[in-house]
Amino acid sequence: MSTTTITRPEKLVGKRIRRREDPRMITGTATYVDDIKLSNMLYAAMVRSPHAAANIRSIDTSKAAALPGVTAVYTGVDLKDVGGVVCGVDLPGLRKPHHTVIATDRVYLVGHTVAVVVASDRYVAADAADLVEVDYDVLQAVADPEKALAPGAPAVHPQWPDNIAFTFEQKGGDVDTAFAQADVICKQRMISQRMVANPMETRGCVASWHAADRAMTFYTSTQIPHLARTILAGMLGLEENRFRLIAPEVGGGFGCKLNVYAEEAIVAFISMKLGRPIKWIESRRENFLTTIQGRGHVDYWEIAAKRDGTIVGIKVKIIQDLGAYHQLLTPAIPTLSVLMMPGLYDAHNIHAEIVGVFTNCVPTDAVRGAGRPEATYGIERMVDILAAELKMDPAEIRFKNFVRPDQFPFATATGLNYDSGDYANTFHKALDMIGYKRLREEQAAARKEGRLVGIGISTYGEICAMGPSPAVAAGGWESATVKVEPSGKVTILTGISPHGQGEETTFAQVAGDELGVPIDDILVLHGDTSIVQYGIGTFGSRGTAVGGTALYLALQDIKEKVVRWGSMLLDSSDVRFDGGHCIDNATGKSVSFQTIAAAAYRAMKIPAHSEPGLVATRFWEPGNFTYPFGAHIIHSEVDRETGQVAIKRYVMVDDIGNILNPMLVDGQLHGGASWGLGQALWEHAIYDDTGQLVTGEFMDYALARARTMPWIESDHTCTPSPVNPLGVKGVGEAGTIGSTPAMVNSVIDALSPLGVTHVDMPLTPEKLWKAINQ
Amino acid sequence: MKISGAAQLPFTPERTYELMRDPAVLARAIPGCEALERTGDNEYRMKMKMMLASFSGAFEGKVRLTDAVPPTSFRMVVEGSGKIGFMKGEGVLTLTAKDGGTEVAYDGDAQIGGTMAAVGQRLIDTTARMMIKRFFEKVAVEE
Amino acid sequence: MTQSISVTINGKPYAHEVEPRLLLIHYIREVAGLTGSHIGCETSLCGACTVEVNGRAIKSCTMFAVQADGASVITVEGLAEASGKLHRIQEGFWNEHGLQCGFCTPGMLMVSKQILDRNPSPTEEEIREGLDGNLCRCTGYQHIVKAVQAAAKAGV
Amino acid sequence: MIPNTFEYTAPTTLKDALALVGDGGKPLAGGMSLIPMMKLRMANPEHLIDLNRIVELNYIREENGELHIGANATHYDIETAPLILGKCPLLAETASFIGDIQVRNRGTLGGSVAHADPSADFPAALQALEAKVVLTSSAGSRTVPVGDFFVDTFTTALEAGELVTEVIVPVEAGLTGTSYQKFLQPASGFAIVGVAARVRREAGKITLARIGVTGVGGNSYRAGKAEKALEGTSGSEVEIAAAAKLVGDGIEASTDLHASAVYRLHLASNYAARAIHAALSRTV
Repeated sequence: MSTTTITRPEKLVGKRIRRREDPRMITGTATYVDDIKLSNMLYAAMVRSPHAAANIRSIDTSKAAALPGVTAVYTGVDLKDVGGVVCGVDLPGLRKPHHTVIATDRVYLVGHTVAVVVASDRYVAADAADLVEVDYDVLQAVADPEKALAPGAPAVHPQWPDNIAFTFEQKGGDVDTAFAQADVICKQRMISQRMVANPMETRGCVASWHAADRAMTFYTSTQIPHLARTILAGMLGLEENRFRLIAPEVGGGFGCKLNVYAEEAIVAFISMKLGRPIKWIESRRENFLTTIQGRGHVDYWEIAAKRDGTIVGIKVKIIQDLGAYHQLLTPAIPTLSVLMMPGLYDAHNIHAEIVGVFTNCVPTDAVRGAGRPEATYGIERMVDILAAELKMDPAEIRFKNFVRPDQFPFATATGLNYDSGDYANTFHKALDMIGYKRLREEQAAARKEGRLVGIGISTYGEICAMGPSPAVAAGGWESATVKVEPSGKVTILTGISPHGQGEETTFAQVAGDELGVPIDDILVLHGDTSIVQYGIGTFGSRGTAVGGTALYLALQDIKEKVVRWGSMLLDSSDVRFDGGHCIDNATGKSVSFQTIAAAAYRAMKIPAHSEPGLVATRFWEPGNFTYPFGAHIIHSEVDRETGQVAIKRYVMVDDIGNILNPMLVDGQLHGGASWGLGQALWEHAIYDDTGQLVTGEFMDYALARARTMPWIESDHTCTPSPVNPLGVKGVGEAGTIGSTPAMVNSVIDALSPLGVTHVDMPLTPEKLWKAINQ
Repeated sequence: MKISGAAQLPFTPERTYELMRDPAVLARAIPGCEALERTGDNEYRMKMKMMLASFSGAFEGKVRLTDAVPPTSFRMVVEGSGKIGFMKGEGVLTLTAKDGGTEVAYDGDAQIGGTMAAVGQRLIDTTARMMIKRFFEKVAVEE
Repeated sequence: MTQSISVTINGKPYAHEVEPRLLLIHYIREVAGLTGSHIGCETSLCGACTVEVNGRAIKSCTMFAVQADGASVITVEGLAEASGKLHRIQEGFWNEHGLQCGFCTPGMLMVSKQILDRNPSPTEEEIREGLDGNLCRCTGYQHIVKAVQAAAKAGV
Repeated sequence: MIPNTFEYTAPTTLKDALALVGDGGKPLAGGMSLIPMMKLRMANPEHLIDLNRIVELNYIREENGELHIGANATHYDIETAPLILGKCPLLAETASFIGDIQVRNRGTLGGSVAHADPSADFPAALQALEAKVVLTSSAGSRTVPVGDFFVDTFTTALEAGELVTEVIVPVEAGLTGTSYQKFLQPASGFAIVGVAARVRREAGKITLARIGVTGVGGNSYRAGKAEKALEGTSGSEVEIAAAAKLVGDGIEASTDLHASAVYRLHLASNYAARAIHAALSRTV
């Protein structure tokens, strides 16, 4: 005990602190799933259908099985007792096809697994996979959702000839009256094309079965370790408490690893069958064909307004390409689009319809933004189209329709409750940054020279921090444990599963501030179901807002305990905890956090109503989503000769509530923007009429590259979220959602003097060249 | 992928029609054709070996000649599948007397699947054209 | 049929019997046990497997191990000094948040080294051109560009 | 993705390599096209003859007013060799457009030329330069003008048992200006259209115009009509535009996911104008 002055450590939250996970990654010593090598391990390779629709007449595995080094070959019959791929969504009337982990009599998409070979190394496994002979009776496939809805289209599932998996309708206000009384109605069909998530690390897993313990140890590249464990244990009939699932270092997820895939169950099954560890690593080619994709919308939008630009009603019909079957959340994704459809605007009359359509393609599911990019793209394009129709400035029409700060919490026509915001303020900041007025003048001058210069605006909103449990299939809470070790070192166990977002750093920042301990004394662990209490995972921009809040609450519990122990040690009832010390307010005497931790474990004496140890676990259920928003503005020029788009400037101002680490926030926004620009300009999963994915490698599927990305000027406004005590909103998807409409609006603005009002994404040079020359 | 074009052959339309439907000629003219075996009326089973730069692949497939309108048009369907994927070419050939010989106009579709579809997109068109060109060059030197 | 090769990786000699078809990346990862270099595609377009062979940055998924017989290879594990002192490029990536999931990072570091070895003070455009063979799905590249700029500055 | 098995030999002399290739071995140069195809099992050679250890094919030298470039010169070598930068800058400029750093470090001129990819960059420059390709077999060498060498899509004048051993390009007189302009496919980086222009202007008149084109059709080519239209003119904007319009004349352009035939032809003209313009600006 001492009476020395306490120097409060410098606050960590809000600082640009370099990441604590980086040393292992920049030295090449991080362990991703393919880096795991267990003794006696075998390698699996999948045999996949080259056809999108076919009956399987026969499978001959004899040549493969005879190859030296091959341990086993399995077909669907061998795995008939393994449960089907799980869809966690329930919608009224939803048709759920049973999707066996290996196709038995019919394949529904190119890449459908028909057999699996197991061999001593991956080279032999690849050789053996080539030797499996499958006799297919090729059937007609359908790959386009609108063609799938046409009468007489091939049935993806013979039992449902209309190819409709579900329909969904939502109404708010009185849309019919609003449209009937509107001065102007604009309509536009818009496509949000299929995108491939393409994390740089493909999927992969290693299963290791210990029969004597009835115990499975399972490493898989996932965003949801606990949910994956529950589902896989269920599919395999295993005991969940003996199923240890570990998400090692995960090389990017973006939603495509927010899922449980057939291959994971197959690999676990083989390990049980052979009693040996089994590894399977997806190739990039397989990733293109068999890992869920995003978007896949054909949307019919209508917007109704008064002559002064006031939006009075919005309608949308969404045709969602679901693919051949449902993965974990497939049918739920377009319902998020519906929630998001009013954007930031005070529009009370809405009508949305969804038709979920089966096609002979890989399922769509949650990919960065998941349903919200499509809706934001739609509403932001419609607002621009409306502005053009009314000959209004696209900035002015937005100001006119924004939800005002005094309207929060704001109940939307889609049933949401926007938490906080000052949309006009954020938008003003972005307009100032880019010098909007001057830029419009420059544009006018450039147009006189015949140049195609565009200014594109997107004032987007989004739904983050997934989410209240009733809104999320598996529960939307999150958990955290704070363990103070006897030495005063702090271990945090979080139920989220970061894979690049940096919570090993930001959570340590929060804990450091709360406990007044150095950041180096804090360790954040995640991703191992045997270490971490049950958690939900990382997706839907929820890590910090939901997982961080659980941590914050657990830290409060620890602080309460610390004060109890400190009071006892200081023999005072008037004690505060500050700067890593308990201080007697009367005498100024103090006791350090470390001393308290030691005392709590030594337990020579225990405070009243207390127990030894210094550990707290909290599960936090959020009361609402959070609603980040922002304004992205892109200044571009289209080459009249080639249709090539050049981005001159990109300004983004985002309001994501409080910021824990600005450097990490910018990283998320830049990365998100590379996705949104990708969707706007380059990326497209194109299936031909027979269901072949023709952009099925990096040869033809273009991602953003260093050379094609612009420099992004980024700033923030801050309206803290009242939903959680950290005041944070979420940032993982904001850049993706905000960027696409700004880019497309910019290009269409550039082409508008030529009478062009819309071009579907991606805005390839040839499409624009054709539009220019129409 | 739509493929259309025309080739000039130094025969009368009647002779051209006859040559182009003769399995012996087809076997010689279809690039990479190693064996052509009759399986029915104007239907043949075919073994092919495609060699193009470093890329090579063996295919088993069939050739079908349908919709015959002698000597002016017929439809030709060539399909094959192998380890690296499958391909299908289908088109209508129209024969017209021209410049003392016959112009054969073709109009159809070429399609590929499997691994070929993943990396072969930029080459379908050029490859299909080259194969068609080679085919007609071979037919042209028939007697 | 196997062939014997000897390769120096990060200054350490390795000798093995390998199949001719064994890709250099698999040799480095599975035989030599250095798993820092990654595999992100099979068409030589992502650059995650980039290592230096005899002073030249190459994609080790597009080279056979037998071709590296007698060569000197540097991988991400060989960037830092034996004392653990990080290379200025590693420092640059760390300080500027040039990585998120970390999967592309080893390749990014190795190509950045080549960029700076050849041009100690590149412009932003030259850095972006130099990174053209490496894909990152997380960062949007801006912080990677800043990382290379920071490393360049540290080298002056 | 894993290649099939093959036998591998890495001869150190050209003589040994020619014998092995003569026996049906598949030459492996930089491997930038071949190895990915092998990994996808689209290419399955039984015996690979690795040319990379043949030191006698690593050279760039000037002889009798020409540059002789050994087949093993990498794109990076060509991009940076002072001799090429000084005496045949078009080739260096073209090399800088190929792939990325890693590809240029490993890919070779000989490999690229022998592969004859219809979208490769070098053929455009070599056409414009009226380069010659030296083909060698155990029986001896022959020198083939590049226009005769590139026969069709992936098809060259190489006979069985022959290797590309050297490429010969002219040393440019001071009055010649050159430029390579490329419209990239956004995913693979291949040329959708690549145009190399080489022009000489003397006393205000264009006395020589050579235009090589890649990516447009199944094979690289010289745009003869455009060259003729340009020669004898002063190289005004109007004259350049008129000549550039002829670049795709008579060419059967290809269509793929990234560009239709019509668009390719348009780009060919547009990029030809850019290349001619830039080349003229580089004449003295």
